[in-house]
Amino acid sequence: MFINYEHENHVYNVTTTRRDNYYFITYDNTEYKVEAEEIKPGQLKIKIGDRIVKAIITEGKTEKYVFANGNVYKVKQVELTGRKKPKKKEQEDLSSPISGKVVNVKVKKGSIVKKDDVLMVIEAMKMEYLIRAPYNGTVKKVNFKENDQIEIGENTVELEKK
Amino acid sequence: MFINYEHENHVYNVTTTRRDNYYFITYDNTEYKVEAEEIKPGQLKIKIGDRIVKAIITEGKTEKYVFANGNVYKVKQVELTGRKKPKKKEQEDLSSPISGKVVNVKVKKGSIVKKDDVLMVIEAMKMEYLIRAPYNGTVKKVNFKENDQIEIGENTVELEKK
Amino acid sequence: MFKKVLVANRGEIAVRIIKACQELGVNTVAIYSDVDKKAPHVQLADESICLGDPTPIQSYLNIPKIIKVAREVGADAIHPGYGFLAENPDFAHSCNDISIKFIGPSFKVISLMGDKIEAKKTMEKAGIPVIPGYHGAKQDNKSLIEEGKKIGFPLLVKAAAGGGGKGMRIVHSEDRLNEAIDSAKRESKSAFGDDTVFLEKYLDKPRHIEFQILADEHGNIIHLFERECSIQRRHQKIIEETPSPVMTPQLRKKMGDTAVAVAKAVGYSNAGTVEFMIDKNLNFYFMEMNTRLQVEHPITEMTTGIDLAKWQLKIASGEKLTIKQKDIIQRGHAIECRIYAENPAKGFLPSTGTLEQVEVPTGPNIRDDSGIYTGMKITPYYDPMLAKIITYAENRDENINKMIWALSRYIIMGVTTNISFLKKVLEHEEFKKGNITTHFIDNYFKDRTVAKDRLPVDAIIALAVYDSMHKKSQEVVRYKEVDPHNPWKHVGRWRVSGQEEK
Amino acid sequence: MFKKVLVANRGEIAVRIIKACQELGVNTVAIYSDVDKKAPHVQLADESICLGDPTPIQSYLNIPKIIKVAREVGADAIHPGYGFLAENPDFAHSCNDISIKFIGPSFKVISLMGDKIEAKKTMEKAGIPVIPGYHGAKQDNKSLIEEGKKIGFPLLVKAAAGGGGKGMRIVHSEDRLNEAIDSAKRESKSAFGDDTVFLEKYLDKPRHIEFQILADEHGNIIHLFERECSIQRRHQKIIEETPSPVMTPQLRKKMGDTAVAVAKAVGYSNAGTVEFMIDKNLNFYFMEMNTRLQVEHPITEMTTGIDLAKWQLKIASGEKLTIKQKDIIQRGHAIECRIYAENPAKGFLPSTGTLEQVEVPTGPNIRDDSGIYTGMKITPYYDPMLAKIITYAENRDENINKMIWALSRYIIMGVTTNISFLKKVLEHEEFKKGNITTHFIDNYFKDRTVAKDRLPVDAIIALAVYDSMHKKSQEVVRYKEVDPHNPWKHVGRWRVSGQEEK
Repeated sequence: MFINYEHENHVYNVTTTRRDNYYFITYDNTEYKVEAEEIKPGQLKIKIGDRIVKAIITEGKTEKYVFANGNVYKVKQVELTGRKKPKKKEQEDLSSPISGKVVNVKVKKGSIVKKDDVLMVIEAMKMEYLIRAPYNGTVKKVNFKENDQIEIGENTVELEKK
Repeated sequence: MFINYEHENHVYNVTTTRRDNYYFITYDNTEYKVEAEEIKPGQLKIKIGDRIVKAIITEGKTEKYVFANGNVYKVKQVELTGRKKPKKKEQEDLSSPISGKVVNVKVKKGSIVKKDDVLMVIEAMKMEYLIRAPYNGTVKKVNFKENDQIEIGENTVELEKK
Repeated sequence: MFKKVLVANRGEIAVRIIKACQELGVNTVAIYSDVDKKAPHVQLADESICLGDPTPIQSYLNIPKIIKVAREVGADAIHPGYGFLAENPDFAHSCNDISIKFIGPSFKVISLMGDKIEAKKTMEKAGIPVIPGYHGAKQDNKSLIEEGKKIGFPLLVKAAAGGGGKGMRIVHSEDRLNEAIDSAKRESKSAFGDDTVFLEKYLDKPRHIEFQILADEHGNIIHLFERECSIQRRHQKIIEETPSPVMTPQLRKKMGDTAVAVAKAVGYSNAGTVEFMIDKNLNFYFMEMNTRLQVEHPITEMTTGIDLAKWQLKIASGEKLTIKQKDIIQRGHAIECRIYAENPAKGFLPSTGTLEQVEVPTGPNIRDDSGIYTGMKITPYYDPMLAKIITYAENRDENINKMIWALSRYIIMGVTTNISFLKKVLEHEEFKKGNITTHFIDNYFKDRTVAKDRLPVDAIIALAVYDSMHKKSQEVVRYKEVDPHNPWKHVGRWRVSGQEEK
Repeated sequence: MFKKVLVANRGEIAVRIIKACQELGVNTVAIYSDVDKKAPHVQLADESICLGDPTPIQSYLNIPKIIKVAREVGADAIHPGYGFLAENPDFAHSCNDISIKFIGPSFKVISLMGDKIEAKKTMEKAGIPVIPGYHGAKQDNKSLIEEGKKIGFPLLVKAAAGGGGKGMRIVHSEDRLNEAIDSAKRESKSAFGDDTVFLEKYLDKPRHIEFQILADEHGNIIHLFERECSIQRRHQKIIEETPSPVMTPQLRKKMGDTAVAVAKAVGYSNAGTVEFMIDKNLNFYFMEMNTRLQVEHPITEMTTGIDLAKWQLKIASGEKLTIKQKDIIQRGHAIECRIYAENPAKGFLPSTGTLEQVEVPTGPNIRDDSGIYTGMKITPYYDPMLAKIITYAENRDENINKMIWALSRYIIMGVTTNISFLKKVLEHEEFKKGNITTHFIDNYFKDRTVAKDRLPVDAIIALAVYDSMHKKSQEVVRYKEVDPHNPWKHVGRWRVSGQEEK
C-alpha cells in the first residue's frame, strides 16, 4: 500500500506492507517493523522496537487528525500523479485568512498602493484582520464591499504588481 | 402504545400517545402532557409543565437503565398477559446471591439443620457469603462441592422443610 | 529520581501512581491480567506487560512473575499501590534482593506492622495507648474463648494479618464466639495465608480516626492531620472526611504527635497511616499502622495541598522532606465517597456486569479517581470498588451539599452501585450534625433491605418518551397485520439507536 | 440566598456559574442562541431559554430580550459572567429597575471603572500610582498625536471602554500613530459602541500583575493575592500563574493594600480585579479595575482554597464576608493555560470548524473549565477560547512539568488550537526561569510563522498502520481488476471504522 500524506504543504511518501502480525512501514528510506493494536476505534497502541507509541486518529470530511507525541497534526491524503499538488499558497496572498465580515475597504479600482498598505479590514470573532499589500502595485478589482460576508480563502483584491 | 415496566418486582403500567409535538403519558390514572427532545442518543430533555427533566437512557441486553432525579434505575419491559410475572424470588431463597467459588460445604445429604445454620460458604470479590437455612429441615441434595464455581441464582442446596 | 517505575497494581490507584510518575518525568510500566487489557492504567502507562490469568494469585499477587517482568523491562523501582502486594514483606524483600527499590518502608517494618499482635506489643512498649485485648500465641478456640470472656463482650475477632475488614468479626455474646473464630480464621487463611487471630475490646460509640504521616530515609517525620473514616459497611470504609467533626486543636496535636511517635518507634519511612479508635470521651487507642498509600489519601491532599504519591517517589529515591510540620496547614474540608459495584439493598452484595454507560461529574474542587470506562466488564476477580469521588469546599456544610450534587451527576449504568445509598448517608440528619460512629450504617440503615425506592414519575415519563421516540412505526404496522390481539409484541423489541427516525 | 439565577453568558464561564449556583441550592436559567442549542451550559442548567439569532447583539448582548426572559422565568438575580454584558452599566441599571439583583458592583462603579480615563483620574486623586499618559477629552487625531509626542514612544493607544486587549494598539514610532488611532477607534466603536481612546506610556520590561479582591456590601474588603498575567499574545493573556515569580512578601503586601484601597476608594462590592503594570525595578502602576469575575480566577481558587464564584453569589445576596485577611493563605503554585481555536503559525488567526474529537486530561490537581464537546461547531460568532486548563502543584517547577503533561494529553481535533504553542512557551528556558514580560511572545516567538513543525515519524507510522488496518481488502481487489496502472484509487477512500475486519 502506498500513500502520500500532506501536512503543512509538505508531502510524506509512505509504503506499508502487512505480513504475519507485523506492519512494515517504509518512509524516508527507513523501514519500521511494528506491531499494532486498535484499542478503541481510532485509538492505536503501536510497538516500534522497544518503544510503545500511542496515537489517536479521527477522520474529518477531507482530512485526518492524528494525535501523537502529545500533539495533534492535521493531514491530508494526496495522489501522486501530480494532479493535486500542494498549492503555492503562501506567495503573494491576498485571500482572506478567515471567514468574517468586511468592515473597511481602503482601496478602489485603480488605487495605487505601496507594499504593506492596508487594503481591507476583516472582522471575525471580535478581532480585526488587516489585508496588506504584498508589493507595490495597482488595484485591478475589489471583490468585496463593506459589510459583505467573506469566506476563508476568497480573494479580497486583485492587485497588479508595479 | 402500552408498555409495562418492571422495577424491583413492581410493575408500572404506562400508556403513551404522540400528538402534534406532545407526548401524552398516562400512568396511575394521571395524564402528563410533555414536550421532549433527544439531545444526544439516549439523552432526553423533557418539559413537564414548567419543570425541565433531564434523563439518560441506556439499553442493556435485556433491560434498560434510566437516569433521572440523580439516580439510576434498572428497568425491564414485561408483557401484560401474565406469562412473565415477576418471580416470587425472595421467599425461602437457597440460591447463590453471587457468582463465585464455593469455599466450604457444611452439610451433606441427610443432614438435619436448624433455621439460620450455615449450609455453604461462597467467596467472591474477596468477601464471604453465607448461605443459611431459612427454616428447620433435612438436606435432600447438595448441588456443589468445595472449590466449585457457582453462578448467581444457582440453587445451592435442596432443603425439605420439617 | 527513578528512571522507570513498575506499578504492581490495577484500577484507580495504578492510574494515580502512573500520573504521579509521569509528571515527575519517570517512565512507567503497567502490568495487567487478561481481563484488564483495555483498562485505563494499561492505556496510560508508557509500557505494559500482560501477566495472563486474571486470578489474582496468577497475576497481581504473583511475586515471581512480577519480579521477572520488573527485571526484564529494566525498572529501577516498584510501586505496589494498596492491597495486593503492598504490605507483603516477602515482595519487598524480593525487590531488595534484585536491587529494585520497593516504594514503601523496609520489609522489616512491613513485617512488624503486618503482624497486628506484634505491632501492638511494640506500641505498648513505646508508651502508645492500645485497646485492651488478647494478642497471645494460644490460638485454640478454647483458649481464645477464655481470653474473650476476660475482655468482655462485645468484642472483636480480628485476623492478625488482616486489613480492610477482612477476617474481622464482631461478637456480641459468648455463644457466637466459637463460630466467629472459625469464620475469621478461615477467611484470614484464604486471604492472607495465615489464620492467627486476636481479640479486642469493642468500644462504645467508637470513631475510626487515622493520621497520615510522611517519613523520609533521613529521620524526618511529619504528620498531615487526621481523616475521619467512621462510615463503614462490612468493616470497610465508604465515606471519609477531613477534618473530623469531633476534632479539637488540642486532641489533633496530641494524636498527631502520637502518630509521629509510632512511626519513629519502628524507624518508618514512606507515606503511612496510623489508625486510631476514639471512644465517646475522646480517649484514643492505636489500632494499626498501614504501611502504604491509603485509598482515602486524596482528602489529605486536598486539604493540605501536598501530593502524597509524588512524595512517596521522592522519598524512595532518597530525597529529603522539605516540608516542615509547622508549614503544613489544614484548609477547608474534603470528603471522599467510594463507589462500589454492590447492592446496598441486598447486604452490599457485589454486582457484576458490563458498564453500559459511565459519566463522571466535573467541576472545580471535584476529583474523580477511577479506573473504569464505558464497556468495561466488572468481574468477580477483583475488589468491586469502581471509583472514588472527592470534593473540597470551604466548610463541611457546603462540602456535603457539593458531594450530594456530584453524586447526583455520577452516572454508572450496567451494574448496581451504592451511589444512591451514599447520598442517603450524606443527607442523614445525624451525619450532617457530625454524630457518626463506626456503627452509623448499622444504626440508621438497618431497614435498607426493606425500603426499596420506587420508580419515580420522571423516570417513567422518560422511559415512555424514549420508547415512543424509538419504536419503529413500521414494526407496529407489521404486527397489527399479523396478530391484532396481541398489542405487546412490538414493544418487546428494542433498538440501540433511533437513526431511522432522523 | 437567591431562589433562581439567570446566567447571562455562554461557554465555560456559564458552566462554572451554574455549578456554583446548584451547589448552593440555587435554581439556574441558561440563555442561548440558536447555534448553542446543545452547548454544555444549556444541558446543565435547570431551565434554558433560546434567544434565537446567534449574532451577539441579537442574543447575549441583547439587554431588552434578556431582561424580558429574566422576568418571565421569575429570576431574582442575574449573573453576567465575563465579557458580553458583565461590565455594561446599562444592563446593571436595567436589572435594578425591575428589582432583579445584578451580581456585580453597583452600576455607578461599573460605569466609573469602565471609563478608563475617569478611573485613572479617580485613582490619582486617591493617591494610587498610575502610568503617565493622556486621558483627555480632545479626541481628534491631531491632538492625540501631539499628546503622544509628549509622552514619548513606545506608547499605547487604548480604548477607554476597552478590555481584554480589544481596541488596543502599541505604537513604536510617530509615523504609525495616526493609523493606530484610527484602527483602535474603529474596533472600540464596533465592540463597545464608544470610540474614545487614550494614550499611555509603554513600560520597560513590563509585567502584568493583578490582585484579586472580594468586597461585601457591608464594607469588608479582602485581597486574595496576585496573578501574574504577562504571557500575552495580541494583548490577550494566554498563560497566568500565581504566585508571580517576581513577587516578594513586601511587594505583595504593598500591592495588596493598594488593591484594597482602590476598591475602597470607589465603594466596591463583589469579586473584582485590580490590574497593575510593574516595571523592571518593581515600580507598580494602577492600570484598570475589572468589575467582574476574571477568566483566570481559578488559579486564585486553587492557591487560596476560596471559591470566588460562590462568594459572588453570597455577597450579592447580602451575606457578610466571613474570611479575614489574615486567614487567607497562598499555598503552592497554580497555572492556567487558555486553549484557543487559533493558529499561532498564522498570527494567532482564529480557526473555525467542527470539533471531531475532544479528550481532556484528568488527574489530581488538574482542573478543566470548558464549554465544548465532541461534535460542537466552532463558529466565528463568539470568542475562540475553547477551554481553560488549570494545574496546581507544590512549587512552580513541578507545576510547569505538570501543565506540560496535561497539555500533552489535551486532545482537540477538528480545529487548529494553540496547545502545542502553549507547551513551547512553558518549555522555554526563560519562562522556566521566571524571566517573563508582556513582550515575551514577541521577543521569543517572532519566528513562529517560519518554524513549522514537521510531521513526526510516530505520526506517520500511526497513519500508515491505521490506513492499513482500515482499508477494505475488497476494494483493493476491485481496483486491481479495473485499473492495474493506478495504484492510488483505493487509498483515497476512507472509512469511519474498521468493523469489516473484526
